[in-house]
Amino acid sequence: MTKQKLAFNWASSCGGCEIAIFELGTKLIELTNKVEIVFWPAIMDYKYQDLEAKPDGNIDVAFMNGAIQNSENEHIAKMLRAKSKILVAFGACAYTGGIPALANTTTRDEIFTNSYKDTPTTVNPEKIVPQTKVQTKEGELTIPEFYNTVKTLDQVVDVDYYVPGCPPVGEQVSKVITQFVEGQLPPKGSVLGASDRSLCYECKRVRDERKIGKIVRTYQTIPDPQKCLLEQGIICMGPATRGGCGSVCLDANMPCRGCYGPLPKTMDQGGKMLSALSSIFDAQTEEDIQKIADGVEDPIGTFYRFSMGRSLMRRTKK
Amino acid sequence: MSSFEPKIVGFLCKWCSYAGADLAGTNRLKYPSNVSSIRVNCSGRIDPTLVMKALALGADGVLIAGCHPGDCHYTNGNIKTLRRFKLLQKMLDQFGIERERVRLEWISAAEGERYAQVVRSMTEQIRLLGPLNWKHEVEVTA
Amino acid sequence: MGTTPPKRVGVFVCHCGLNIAGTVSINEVVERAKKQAGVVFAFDHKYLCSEPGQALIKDSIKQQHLDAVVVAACSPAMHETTFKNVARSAGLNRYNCEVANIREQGSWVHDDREKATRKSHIAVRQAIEKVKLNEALEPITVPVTRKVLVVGGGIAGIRAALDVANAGYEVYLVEKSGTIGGRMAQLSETFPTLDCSTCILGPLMVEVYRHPKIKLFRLSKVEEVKGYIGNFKVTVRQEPSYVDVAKCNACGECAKVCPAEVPNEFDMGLTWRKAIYTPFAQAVPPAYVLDSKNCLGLLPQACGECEKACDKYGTSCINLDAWPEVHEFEVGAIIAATGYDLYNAANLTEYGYGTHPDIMTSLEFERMLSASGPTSGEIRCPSDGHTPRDIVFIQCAGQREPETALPYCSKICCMYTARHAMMFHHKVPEGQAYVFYMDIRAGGKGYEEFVKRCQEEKGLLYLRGRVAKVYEENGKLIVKGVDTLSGKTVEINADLVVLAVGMVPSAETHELATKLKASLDVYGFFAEAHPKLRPLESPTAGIYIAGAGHAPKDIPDTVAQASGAASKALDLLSSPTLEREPTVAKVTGELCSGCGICIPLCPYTALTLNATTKVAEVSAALCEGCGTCIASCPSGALSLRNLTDEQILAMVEAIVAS
Amino acid sequence: MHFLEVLRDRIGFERVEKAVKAPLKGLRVGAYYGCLLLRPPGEMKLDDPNRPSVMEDLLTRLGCTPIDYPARTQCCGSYLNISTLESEPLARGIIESARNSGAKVLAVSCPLCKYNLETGRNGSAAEDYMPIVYFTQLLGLALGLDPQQLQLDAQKMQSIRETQPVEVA
Repeated sequence: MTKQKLAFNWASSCGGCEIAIFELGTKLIELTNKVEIVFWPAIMDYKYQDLEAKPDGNIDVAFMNGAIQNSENEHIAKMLRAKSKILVAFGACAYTGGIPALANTTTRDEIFTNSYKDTPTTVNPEKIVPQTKVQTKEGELTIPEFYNTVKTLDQVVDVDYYVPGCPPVGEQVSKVITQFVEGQLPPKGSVLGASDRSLCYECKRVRDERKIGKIVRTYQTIPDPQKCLLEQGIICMGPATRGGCGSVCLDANMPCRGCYGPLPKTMDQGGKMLSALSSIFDAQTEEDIQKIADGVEDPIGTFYRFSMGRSLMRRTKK
Repeated sequence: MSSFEPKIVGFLCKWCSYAGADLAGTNRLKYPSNVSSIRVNCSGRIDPTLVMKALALGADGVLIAGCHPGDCHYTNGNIKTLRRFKLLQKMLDQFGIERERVRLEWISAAEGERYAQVVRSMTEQIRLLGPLNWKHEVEVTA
Repeated sequence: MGTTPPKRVGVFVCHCGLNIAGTVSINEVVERAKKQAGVVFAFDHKYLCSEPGQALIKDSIKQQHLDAVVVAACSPAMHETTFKNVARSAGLNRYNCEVANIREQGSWVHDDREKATRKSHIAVRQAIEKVKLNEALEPITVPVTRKVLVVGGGIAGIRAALDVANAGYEVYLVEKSGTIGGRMAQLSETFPTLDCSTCILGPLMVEVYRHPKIKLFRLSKVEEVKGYIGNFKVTVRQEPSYVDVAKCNACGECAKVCPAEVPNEFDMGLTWRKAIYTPFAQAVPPAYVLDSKNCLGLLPQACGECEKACDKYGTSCINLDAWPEVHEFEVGAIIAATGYDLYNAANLTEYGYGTHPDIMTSLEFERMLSASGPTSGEIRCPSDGHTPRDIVFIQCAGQREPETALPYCSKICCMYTARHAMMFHHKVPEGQAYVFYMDIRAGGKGYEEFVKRCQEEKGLLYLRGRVAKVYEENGKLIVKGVDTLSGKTVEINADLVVLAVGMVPSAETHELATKLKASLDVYGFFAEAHPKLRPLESPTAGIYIAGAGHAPKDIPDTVAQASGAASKALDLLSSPTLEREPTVAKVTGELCSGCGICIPLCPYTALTLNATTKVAEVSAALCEGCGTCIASCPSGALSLRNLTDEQILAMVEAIVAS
Repeated sequence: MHFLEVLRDRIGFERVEKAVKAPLKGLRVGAYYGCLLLRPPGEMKLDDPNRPSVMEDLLTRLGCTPIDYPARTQCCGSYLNISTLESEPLARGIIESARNSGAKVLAVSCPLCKYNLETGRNGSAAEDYMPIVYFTQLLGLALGLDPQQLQLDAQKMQSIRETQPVEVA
């Protein structure tokens, strides 16, 4: 039987998803007996030309991680889409925008000004910011265009499956890949390697009374490792986040940050969490309610840490 | 700008605010036609994501109206709305959405004039702010 | 729903004469409706609520094979039920009918024809989108416990209890004090007929006591009320009277020896009573009561004089080791008749109540008029017992005073003050009575005539105006006021000043309301479901209200409302089951992660977490369908039947898309 | 915020008392409130509009004997007074009421009251001449200031006090 052709690629990403694949460890070797990896720039020396050279639909399954933050990301996404039978948005960035999409709370100009002018470590007397085209004596040099609004993979190309997580946890990754290798696949558009229920369903912590009198931030306390973090005033995204990660953060006595993304029947992870959280504020008067609400620093960063790209509002108004 | 007619979605609780809006009608009070109401059992039914969805879909403003604190037909659904609203308001500030665009008001079944007043002021304020046009906001600045 | 073929929707637009057609272009609304996806038929009519109008809808449903209808007319508050019934009579499920409000929130509030029409179109579109997604639902039927709880043993409670009991249903009557009778028992006469209050009340009290269908819990409080209409679970805590009612022959030996003396609340503190006492002559049950708060030593038994005396001369019916009892029972309906207290006259510093014994409230004066009262019906000044010559009645004392006291009018003061003044004149013919009034409000059968009669009594002077100040100057009470008719300030040296202070909800009202989850109005009286059309019901299903706990009332109104509330309760009890709105919350188990956020939010404890499945469950019978749990559910596992997020969004789109 | 409130709520009357050097023993003072301190009650909220006690409380601390009299919260008619003299009987009534109750001096807080009551004093016989002073003047006196500084008729004040047995503080 012919080996399946797999491809891995990254867009605007930290590389964590690549590492996640290495979590397969020796399984990876066994895997290569079943599949042929035809494109994986992060690991081996592939050129985009190699990809371009391939006939359309030549790749069986392509895993793309990272968000779409510049024209290069988009270009490769489109190319990979064309060359692959199945395109998988792999990891939080590709699926929901991830950390890069928090750039949508600002603008290209602000980012440039900050990175190329204002940061104390920058020496840039001419105040040069990246230009997509520059004329040099060697000729015209171009770099990709930096987008003002970061997008998820499926906002630029058609996506077949999603694998959430920042990064997806090892055992889920191997499950997913075997799923593909063995070809037992759910309907297009499904989320793989995650539970359809929220993290609370698998959370071992004990719950007592659902109410919050005061918001506490993780650096302000050492939470009781047995008790639900919400009830200790710590914002845990668990209720609004897909399970399946094995609640690794909670085991480290840290709250869920929401990297596994929104639940199947919800429109917006952050909004849902906001509603759930505020609903159990232990306050009756406007003043008291305001006091607790004020305890929530940076709502967007808290509720959309990983899902800004897939949120209802998607960016802030500037 | 003055020709711009804001599209405002009004979520009205059926016991107080919707009845208040009806009373405005019975009293033949006049107010702008920009708010179209959706009758819900309780303002507590209104989930912040519904508000954001409305804005994302193209509404220029959203009005949530319920019974005065203490008068809620379901004892304190309106207080739960208030809790959600306070935090939502804080987040909408971050999204750059002007406070005039999303309002929570207590309007009793007896306050027809108050309903008319709220609609008048809200329509005027949003007219001055101009269209929100969120789709455009997201697409064009891409 | 995805598999089923799309609904064939019919739209019917009402002209409501010119009410709608006057500002809305009906034709345009109809034409635009026809263009909407799913709409197969649209038509208009001058009056859809009329017989022919209803017939049009009914026939069209049949002829056009409609699956759903939208009626664009007045507010759903007006005719939703009417049209839903029409739809049902034509074989549709009542939830396949939606009403678009194009009158109250359309034609009546907009002048601009074009805008009004546009908004009406939006309303119609919303209704179309909603009805397309409505699921066909049948009402939820729940069993009814055919018993009634009546809280409060005043005239309202008594009347309601008797009406229900006489109809053959069991009644639990809960009264906080040692006897039933309430305020009415304290009155000497009643206006406008001047019959003796206890003479007409007494027989009813006895009837209650003897009635086989009425279980009377006196010295009792409602501790807890669980459940919902038709199925309330009630817990009542009853303090012991320490006296065996069956044995006690009210000989009074116990009281003779009782060393503890306390102000007698029945006489508004104008007399003293013992710690073991009988509230008043006609008290029901006719037995002595020991009030444990003032007894000089129950447990550990320190005094016990009464017990000894009773064993010696009486029927040894006293048992000082009695304990409170807790009664638990189920009822289908609850009638709240908690009655009124008096506004605290001491707050009205301008009238000096509390600074001088001869400044009293009307109810204190009432006791003095009563043959069973502190002075056995003679009018005396509490200070030194002399018979007053000049007496000043101040009406609206602390009433119609939005700034400082009660903003409202207590309704009965004009009447009883007239009566008081008249009684005074009968008892002290040589005396002079002055009545300060703002307006005379004597609406009621025979009331105006009665007041006129009193005013014509000689030695009785009505002064239209407010009293600014009552103070003592060298031994005399000076009443400083103004007579707005003559425009002069008046100063009266009075022997006795009587303040007609207002009625406020009794202390128990708020407490009971919280337990019943029944809402109160701004003044703390029970709120009614509708001020005009449902004055006997609380907004909370299964709770009915009667008497002055609802608003200041005179006796006839109270009795009328009590009988009304009783018949409402009987209406509910008349069938063994009742139907409830099926538009309640529902959980999709496979989506729920049992995070439990929703559980504490439900005011009706309709949500529970199933220990084994770890997911939330809704009790359809308890759920009122407010939807606050749905908004809070972070998994989208909860939804509200026929008002789902999808439906709301479809309506939102209808608004922003137009 | 009225000076009386400062004294009562910020400084506290007991501290005022501690500062008193010359207690005004035997000085029978009728506090006159008029409208300035009390009305409209909703706005002023300084004291019970019908049964105020703030001035009496202060005067007691100064060693005076406050006299309760019915007219102490009655209107002095000041605004009538600007055009007509209708206020005179009112003012006279107030002084009468105070005198009948045994007050020897009236303490006021409002210049219009002072002016009015003084007109109300017109034509009253020398022996029942009733000084009308600001409560602050009495405060100053008690704190040991010199009557001249306080614009007070030293003799008069003294004579009033001499009518009472004065314990030396």
